[in-house]
Amino acid sequence: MTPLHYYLIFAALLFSVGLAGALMRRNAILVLIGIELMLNAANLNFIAFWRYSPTANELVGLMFVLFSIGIAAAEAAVGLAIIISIYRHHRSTQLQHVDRLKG
Amino acid sequence: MRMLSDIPIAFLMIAAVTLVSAVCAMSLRNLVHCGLCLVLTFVGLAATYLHLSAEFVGFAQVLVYVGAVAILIVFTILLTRNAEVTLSPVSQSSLVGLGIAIAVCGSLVLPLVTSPSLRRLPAQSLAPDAQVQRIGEKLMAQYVIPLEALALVLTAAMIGAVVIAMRDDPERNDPSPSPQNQKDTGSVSNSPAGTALNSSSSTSSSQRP
Amino acid sequence: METLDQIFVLAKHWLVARVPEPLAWLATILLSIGPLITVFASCFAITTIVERKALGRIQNRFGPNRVGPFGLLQPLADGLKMLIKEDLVPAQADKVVHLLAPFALVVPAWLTFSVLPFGRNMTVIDLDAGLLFFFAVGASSELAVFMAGWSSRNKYALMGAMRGIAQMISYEVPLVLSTVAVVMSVGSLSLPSIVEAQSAYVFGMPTWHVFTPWGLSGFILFLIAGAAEANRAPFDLPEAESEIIAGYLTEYSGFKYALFFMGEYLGLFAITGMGITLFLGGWTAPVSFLATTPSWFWFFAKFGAIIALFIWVRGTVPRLRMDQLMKFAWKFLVPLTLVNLVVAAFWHFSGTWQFPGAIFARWLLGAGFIGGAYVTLGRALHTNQFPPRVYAYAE
Amino acid sequence: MLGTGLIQGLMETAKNFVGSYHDEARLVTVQYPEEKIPAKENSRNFPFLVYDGEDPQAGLRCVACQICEKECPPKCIYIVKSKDKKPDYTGKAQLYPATFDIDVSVCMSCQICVEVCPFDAIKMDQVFELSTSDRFATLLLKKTTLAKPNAYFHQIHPTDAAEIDGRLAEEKRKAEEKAKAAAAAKAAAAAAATTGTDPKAPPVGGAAKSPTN
Repeated sequence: MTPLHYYLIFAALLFSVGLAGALMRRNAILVLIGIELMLNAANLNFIAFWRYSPTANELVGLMFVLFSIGIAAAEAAVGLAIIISIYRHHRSTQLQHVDRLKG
Repeated sequence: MRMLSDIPIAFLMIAAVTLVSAVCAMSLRNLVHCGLCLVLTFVGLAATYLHLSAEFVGFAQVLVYVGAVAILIVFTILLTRNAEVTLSPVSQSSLVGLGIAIAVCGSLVLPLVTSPSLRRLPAQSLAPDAQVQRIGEKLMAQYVIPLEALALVLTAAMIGAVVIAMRDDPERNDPSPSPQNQKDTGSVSNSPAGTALNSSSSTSSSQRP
Repeated sequence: METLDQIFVLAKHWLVARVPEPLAWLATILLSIGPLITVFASCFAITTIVERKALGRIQNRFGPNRVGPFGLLQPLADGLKMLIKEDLVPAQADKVVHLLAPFALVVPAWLTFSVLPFGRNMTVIDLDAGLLFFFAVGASSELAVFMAGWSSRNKYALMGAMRGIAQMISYEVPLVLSTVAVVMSVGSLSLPSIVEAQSAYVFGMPTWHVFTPWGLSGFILFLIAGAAEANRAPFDLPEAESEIIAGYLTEYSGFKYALFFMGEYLGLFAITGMGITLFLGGWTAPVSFLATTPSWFWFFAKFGAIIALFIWVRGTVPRLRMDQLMKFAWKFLVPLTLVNLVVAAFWHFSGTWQFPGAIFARWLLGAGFIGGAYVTLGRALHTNQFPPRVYAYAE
Repeated sequence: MLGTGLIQGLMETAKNFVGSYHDEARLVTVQYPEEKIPAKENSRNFPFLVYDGEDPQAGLRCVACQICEKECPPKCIYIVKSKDKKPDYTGKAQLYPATFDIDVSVCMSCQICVEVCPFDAIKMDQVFELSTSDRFATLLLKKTTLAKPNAYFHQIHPTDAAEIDGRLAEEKRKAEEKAKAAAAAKAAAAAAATTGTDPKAPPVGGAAKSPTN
């Protein structure tokens, strides 16, 4: 059985890739993709801890991940809708262009 | 030396594929390729969940993310005319971001590797029975309030997304063209498909300098 | 009779016993994948020829009868032609994504078969959440359609891909909702247990879900939504020849086009297989005294019947326009599946009625409720049509 | 109610499907290479030369007047006159074409050559299976392949053939009559010359009513 910290390191790496993407890239959609990656990394942690927890039959971690996936889908939908309306208003999704306009 | 069968080959392969596609999703120049690499990341994560014998979550992950969120992201890329825009190289201010990310990664991984407590935790050998039946019972019994709240959140998000992204038809509600439309030089045609059509046909990069 | 029913399972165990121990797990996997692929690839070949001949007969002509006796070797000829044809890739196309698209469609299509129960304990993987796996894998076909449409850098392809995705997404909702009724009444997502729930016989008649009011309407809704999901018959707008050349398949030729073609047919087979498992009692025999006959025979008999129905509908119903397609999905199918869910709940909870005419009362109430919803939704679908045309100069 | 139209449609196609198996009249397809629809009388493809009698070259009606060559819009007819003459159906010595080529790949079967031909020598054929493997050689039909007997002409265009044959026979009869009259006049003149040997004696009214010109 793979020991628990393999999954935790994997989740940490995934989280930092998402964070790096969100911080480094200019495009709003890529920032949102970065956020999705961070969310998924967190989900992975939950499932890893659920799998190795003595009270796994309580399904607590699993439930948390189900709700987190639901919320993430809602968040992605609203985030992308905002990006589209920003684009329609400012004609570009580059984040530095957005904050310069007073709109 | 660790025995060959002791190293978790399957897990390492899945993790490698997922991490590589995650890095690609963040760094590729063509945005649609980023979206497709993101899909590969989601599939890799679903494989990890299956590896952790959480079947239901793995399939839910594929259904929700690969089936819906990925299509949403790809549609947004097309609707905001980013399909064939080559993205700018890494600028100076973003190196600070990279620094922060590496710091965070270090702060996460270091305690993991050094802390003695994790190695002592006995690995849960038998897989907990995450039967769909039990998940259903728990959802309906213990977690029924969060479930209803989630339903409300999803409905609100759906309606919110539609309201935000809906195009207010200038002709229909107020005949006098609103200032925002006069300023538009190339007025974007109405239907989203039309916009996507323009995006694939317009070769010009984004109109900003 | 028992051996005939389990003939394939016994053959597999016998063969696996032959294989040396370390490779046994590989043998079991291959021995369940191999027959599955050969059976459904030949089903694909047979369906293409049967479809063209049946469509011919519907239109008072013969259908292909040149290649081989009565045209039976036509699929061989088509396959060979597809292999030999030059595989053009447009210069502007995004080569990698253009190449990956057909595989992104065919691989999930094959995966969906791994969960379907073809006969008594003849399921490749008996998953606890089999139905969820089926829809999770089925949902990735939209992505393949997008990859195909976008990567060929062709306006018609992009339009076709947009239409295809819009259609698939909006018809996935009624498809999943109509299966929720079955899951609610059976109480499990695992397909063999769903078939088990339908295998009882009440004085000769099988207790298939299709013999309940919500089951019958659920089955019809499932087939309609499934036809749209597999881009079949009246819903084949995305690659309609007369509309936008071949939609997202415009820039594909040769082997990749054959892969797409096979992917679509496999999608159709998967939907048919799932429809049989959920509503027509999977591999159970239609009458009690036939129960001893081989179970897989009944699966493929029903399979042929439903494929014939799809071909028949394809020969009859004209293609739907895009707005009709969308309106039909959201304004008719989705509300009707929700009503179907309510009736399924009513059927489930009214199971305990003991008075003599209970079964007819339940049937009457259920069917009446669905019929009423069907008529009102149907009428609502046509109210805001165009106002009646007035001919000013007609006498 | 929604769906009744669909049911009627399905019943219709089912009737077609079942009907196509038990009464063959429903199936309209003609299995082309094996069965062929008889060509309509007025259908036409490429021209052909008509000849009377047995010998294709001698009986050719064509007198190489080259009107059709000049009239042909795409200029696909090529005629070379012969040096000597041969008697035509009325016995009058006429020229005949040494070579008469039609480039079938150029001909658009517009039937102008048939309309302008004063001798009904060229008619439209109904043969359409002329595909060949090479592009040039066999698509240039020579005089030998073009010449077809009048009987064939009767077979494909019966009404035209009959009407033309009637006309030709009638002309032939008139020509023979004229020849007979000329022969009789010549015989009378020869008789008069032998009896009176006086050159001035005018021919006695007894000569046959020879035409003036």
